[in-house]
Amino acid sequence: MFLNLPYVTVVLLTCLGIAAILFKRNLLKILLGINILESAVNLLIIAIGYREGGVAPIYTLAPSTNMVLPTPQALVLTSIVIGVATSALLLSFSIIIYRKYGTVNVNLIRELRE
Amino acid sequence: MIPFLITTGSVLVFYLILTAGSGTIGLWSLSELVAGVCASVVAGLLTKSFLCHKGDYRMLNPVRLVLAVCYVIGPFFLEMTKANLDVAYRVITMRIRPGIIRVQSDLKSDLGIFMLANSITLTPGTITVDIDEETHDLYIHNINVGEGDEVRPAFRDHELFSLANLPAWIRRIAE
Amino acid sequence: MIELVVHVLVLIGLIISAVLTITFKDLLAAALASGVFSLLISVEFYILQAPDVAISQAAVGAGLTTAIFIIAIRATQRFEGETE
Amino acid sequence: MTDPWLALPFWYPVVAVLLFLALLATVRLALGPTPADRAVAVDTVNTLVIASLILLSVQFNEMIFIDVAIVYAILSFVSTLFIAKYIGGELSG
Amino acid sequence: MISDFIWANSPILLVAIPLIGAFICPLIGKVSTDVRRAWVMGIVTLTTAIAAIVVYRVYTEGIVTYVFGAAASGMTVPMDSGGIPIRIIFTIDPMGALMEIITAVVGFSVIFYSLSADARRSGLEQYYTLFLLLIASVMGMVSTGDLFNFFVFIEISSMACAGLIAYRIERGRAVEAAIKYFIISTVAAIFLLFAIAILYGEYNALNIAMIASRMQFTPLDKVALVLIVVALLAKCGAVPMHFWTPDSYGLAPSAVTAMLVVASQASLYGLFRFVFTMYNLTFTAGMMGWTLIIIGVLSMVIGVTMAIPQKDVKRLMAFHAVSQTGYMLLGVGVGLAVLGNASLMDQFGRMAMEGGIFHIINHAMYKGLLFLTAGAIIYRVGTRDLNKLGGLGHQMKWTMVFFIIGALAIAGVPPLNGFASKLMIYESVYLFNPLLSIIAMVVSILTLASFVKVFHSIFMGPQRPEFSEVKEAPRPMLIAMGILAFVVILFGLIPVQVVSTLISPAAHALIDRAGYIAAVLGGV
Amino acid sequence: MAVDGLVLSTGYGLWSPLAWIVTFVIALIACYLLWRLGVSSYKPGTEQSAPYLSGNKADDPTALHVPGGNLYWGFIEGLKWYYDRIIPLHTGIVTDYLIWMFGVAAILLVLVMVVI
Amino acid sequence: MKQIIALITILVFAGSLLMIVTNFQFGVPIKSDMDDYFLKFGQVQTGTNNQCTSVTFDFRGFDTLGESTVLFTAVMGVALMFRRFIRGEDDADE
Amino acid sequence: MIAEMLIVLVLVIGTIFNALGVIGLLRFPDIYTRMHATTKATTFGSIFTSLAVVIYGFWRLFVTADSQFLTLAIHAIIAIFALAFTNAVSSHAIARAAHRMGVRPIPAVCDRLEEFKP
Amino acid sequence: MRMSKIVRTATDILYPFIIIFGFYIILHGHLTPGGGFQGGAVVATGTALVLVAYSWKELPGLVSKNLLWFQESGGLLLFIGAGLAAMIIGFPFFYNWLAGSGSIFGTPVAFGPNPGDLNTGGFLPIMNIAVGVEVWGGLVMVLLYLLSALEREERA
Repeated sequence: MFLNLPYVTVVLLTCLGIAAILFKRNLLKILLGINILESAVNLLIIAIGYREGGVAPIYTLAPSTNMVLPTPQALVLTSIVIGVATSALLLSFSIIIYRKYGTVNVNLIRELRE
Repeated sequence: MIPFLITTGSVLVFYLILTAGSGTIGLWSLSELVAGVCASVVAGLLTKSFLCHKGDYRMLNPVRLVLAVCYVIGPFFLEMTKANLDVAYRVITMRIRPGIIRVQSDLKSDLGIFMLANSITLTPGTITVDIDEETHDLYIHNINVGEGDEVRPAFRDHELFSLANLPAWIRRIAE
Repeated sequence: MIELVVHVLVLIGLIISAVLTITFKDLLAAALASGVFSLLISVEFYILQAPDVAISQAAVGAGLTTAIFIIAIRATQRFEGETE
Repeated sequence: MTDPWLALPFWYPVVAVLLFLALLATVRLALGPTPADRAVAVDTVNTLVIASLILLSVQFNEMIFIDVAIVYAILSFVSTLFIAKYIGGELSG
Repeated sequence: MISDFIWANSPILLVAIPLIGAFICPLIGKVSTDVRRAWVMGIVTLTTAIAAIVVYRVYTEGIVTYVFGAAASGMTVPMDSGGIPIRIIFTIDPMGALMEIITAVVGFSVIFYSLSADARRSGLEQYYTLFLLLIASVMGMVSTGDLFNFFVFIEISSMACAGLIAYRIERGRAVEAAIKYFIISTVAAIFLLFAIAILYGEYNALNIAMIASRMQFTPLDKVALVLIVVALLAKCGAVPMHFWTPDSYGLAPSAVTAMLVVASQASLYGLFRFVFTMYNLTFTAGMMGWTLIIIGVLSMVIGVTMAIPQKDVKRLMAFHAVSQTGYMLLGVGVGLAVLGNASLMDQFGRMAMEGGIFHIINHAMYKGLLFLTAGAIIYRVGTRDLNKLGGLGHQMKWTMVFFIIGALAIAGVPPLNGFASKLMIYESVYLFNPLLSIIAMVVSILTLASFVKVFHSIFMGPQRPEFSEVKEAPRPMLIAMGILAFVVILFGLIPVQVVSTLISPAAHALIDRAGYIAAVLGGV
Repeated sequence: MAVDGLVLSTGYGLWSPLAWIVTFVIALIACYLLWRLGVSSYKPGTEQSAPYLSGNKADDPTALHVPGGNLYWGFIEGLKWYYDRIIPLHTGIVTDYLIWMFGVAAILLVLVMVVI
Repeated sequence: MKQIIALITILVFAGSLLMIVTNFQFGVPIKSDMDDYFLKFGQVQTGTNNQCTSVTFDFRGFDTLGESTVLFTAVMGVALMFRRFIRGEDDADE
Repeated sequence: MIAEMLIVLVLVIGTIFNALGVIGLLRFPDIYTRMHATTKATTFGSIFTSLAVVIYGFWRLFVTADSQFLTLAIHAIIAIFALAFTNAVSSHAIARAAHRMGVRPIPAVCDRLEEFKP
Repeated sequence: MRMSKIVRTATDILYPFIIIFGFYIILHGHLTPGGGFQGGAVVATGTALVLVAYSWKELPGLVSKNLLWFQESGGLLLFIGAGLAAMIIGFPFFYNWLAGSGSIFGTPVAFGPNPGDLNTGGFLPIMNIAVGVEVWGGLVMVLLYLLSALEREERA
């Protein structure tokens, strides 16, 4: 019914996220790219667990046989928490980097090379 | 102590409203009531310095609460409807003459000025932009300043409302 | 049919906001667009019958990540910078 | 599933219209000359999406889904305040 | 009673005890510094003891499984589920047990070391908390039998590592190293999550044994395989993705660096586990084997050649770590490449795998030892530039002895442990392809050459006037180094016993996919 | 025989730590014996211990130390063509590192999909 | 040069991930035996209506412990970043 | 039937006002006037669409006496309050921030706040 | 710096209700959508509201770092302790030893949208509370540390 539109979206979002990671030069922008990539994976997992015409796996009414799968939701919950933890840590690193280097441009943060 | 009791009580009421229709004791089940009391005590302990910030308990008066409800569904809603018709008119015709004007109010309490500011924001043609912390003068963006009004240094608050005297209502509720 | 329309609208919104997030030079605007992105992905989870995940994503994406990100922008710099 | 009320055709179209309006509001998000304009656009999108979430919960016949809308209504307020505090230049120690 | 309890629950206690230690650590630090030290030391000792119990259990009972939340810990498959495992299962086979030994030994000595090395710093409560979390996560990574759980643990380990690398934030470069490491490991973790999503979507299972038993080798599985391999190669620092290694190994505190080596080895363990157990004999085995071999050879050559011109002692050692990772990949890659061919496998494949796996444990030991000696030198002298160092052999005699042991071991000089594993790799790889073996030997010679350089620059030469005040390293540091040096010498002197008791079962456990599946799913 | 347990046999070669230790001990004994053969007329602190440089005065000892950076100068110079290529790869830019990572993944994907 | 490589990489990724689109069908999980077990027995075994919670906290509870630990780790990392230095803690190194 | 009519009516009103708000957001010249459109019209419209849910909930509660519809109605009311409350305050915050940032009302006839805070 | 008086008054009014709403989501985690993390994030966002409306330095003794540390560790210890308790009474780690036991949180659950059967779910409510407390402490602490970084930025 919905065709495979969510999967197509996942592919597009993945490409956008990778593009942000590879082409952008700003640490915070790279972080946004990582966020988009993570959201794409989350969407993929949730879309895998969807059943046509299913209802949420919560027994609010009489027991229904057609429920969407609960495991992907549990996985995505974990993954979202990991995402926010990652963002927080990466942002605090960026702040310290800015304090030390005066920039968040990755082309200029290269004291460690060779 | 009194702030704690007030906070706990209002929070408990909110919790009970949220879980209404869950069981057999009135509208609630026993575990729901127990959990509600526990949660509201914790929340009251943590937030007692906020809800009753100024040590002013006049909102405990039931008359004022009833008046507040009447105010929201009565004159306020009326003004809001008028405001939206006004916005619709301006969106379609683009006939605007905006400006930031100063409004003087003799409301003294924080809650009163808060209600007045929100009423102004949601009612015809006006948005609260800034507030003078000491004198409680409001600076208001008016979408259609009347001809000649731009030279007036200040307005009175009730001049902004045409259908009902909202500042008077607010004074009755919050002062 | 009509649910397909709703679904497609949300997905288009996702793509648009992702593109906006990436292309804005102003990081504040990028943060705003990222907020819209996480809101829309939360709506998508909602439509796919995952309310727990939707609440989670809304709480994290709308409230906290935006807040943390804005604090980080305040502590660093707002514009992305054209120079290599 | 045999609930006749579910067959009523008016929830989904309204949701579709609201989401379409939200997409229109992202135009202002893309154009907006100042960050404040963008913040207003985001606020509009938030409001519209909250309204559609409330309608969708009725459509899905899952009454408790409405919690999501309440959570979002409260939390978007916080992020808006952060943005306002930042662009007002008040976000400091 | 209590012994039964510990015996039965040892797999989870291995993870739970460091976790509890970490959770209490920030609170207990408010009491007093000495209490915190005693607490951390006690937790690590306890973890080591539990690890010994688990290892003993694995080598006597075979594969140990532990099911979380089932009515009985051995009930991997519930009665009514139709033969599918539904809960998270810890599956510890000899390979995992081997990694646990490494983690426990290195973790113990490293904590002992850092108790004296970092005593005068701020932020120690977070430091020790992150350290305990790192130990717990590495233990979890090598014990778990569940894909998603592995992902969670790898995230914990990369976050803890990033925090620890950036520990000395007053140097901006440490934070730079940390952010590079963290970005790369986050992207690697996203790859892993992608692969998990694909595998879950296809087989509706997250248990490794379950996926292995259902594996059908569709094109999607290939995509998942590539994503997993690249992610874990990046995490373990193989060559085209090795750039984070010298930065973070070089800038982290030395104790942390020794533990980072172990964390990288745990990712390597994950790679071997997924490739061998989940994708065992697919049509990609040969290609994957050759991929690992090529990446391994590249790692060896580029790592050692990049190490030679370095002037920073820890950065040099970090490049050697890349190079040594190449040996492991080479050994195990050869085993993977001939996995389908029983006669070749008997002839040299098994030997190559044993060599590679033996090298893992050896590398963790001597590289840890070398980093600790480097840390001791930096602690006493205050510089890490090889051009400025010199003549320290007069004052730091014990450090010099330990450094010699480590350097000879990494260069593969008999009778130390590096020689034994390298000999196994040379001999078996020579039968597979002589060229690879010759490259490996040349790399070994270059390793020796570059460590001669380090040794000369640090310890040789006349005593320098600016270092005349330098004293020997503090005693806890020496004891920590002594533990690792003892293991290095021991493994060098009795390689046969080590190989037959520890390494050979581990290699067998990697190859024996059916046994792993049967241990979880019950005889298939 | 107990020694069998200590021999690491790889099929083509073997490594016996015990034999090695025996050799080592023998070498030590030989060294000791050679040392004993020496004449004990050495007195530290006199000109006997000073290095003899064709009668010239010795340099300051600290200046004699070769710093680590100069040790393999010849090797690096000989492999200059190689190092000129390999060192610039370590650019220090995290995006380049990510490009390497994604590139390896892409190459492997193409290999897995197309070749096999 | 780097841009071109990155572009090719993205294209290869897109091509490979399109395989997901062709192999999975949206709305029809290929297999669902594990989740069917959760839906069938979860309410009885754990006494919850919300099966998502029962999976998160009971069947896969250890993951949730790991998840909380991730957050704890991140907080520790942030606290380490913005800690206050003690006096005289200059880095002797370098 | 009456309830259905009422719900449809309320929904249509709400949708129209939402649309007007968004059009105003797109058409108006500067931020303050845009904020007039969005704050008033979208809040009002969203209140009306949610009011449809409230009516639905109470009507179904009346018909079926199932307590879950009471939950629905109450939660919808709470959502409405949260929406109106937060929208008003956040639009004030944005307007204040915009003025502090230096955005002036472009076609304005007067700006008293400018005089207050130079 | 503080925000304007209107925002502050709104915060004062809204804050207790956000907190109780977060508690509602935490406590009903096993019956309705929500749970420990979601509720904890809501409560943490409520505290973030206070942090943004007032200056974080002038908070009247509410947001103390010691309390937050204690919340963080205590929540996690409660979580892992609930698992270890199962081990002590002879079951594997994380065995749901309260489900169906008839004691607290041990009654069987009924179908329904909001049935008020809080007394169900075994140790899941305990875990929800533990995770909620931990997430609250953790997220607020992240915000506090970042804000204090801002302050240091200005002094430097």
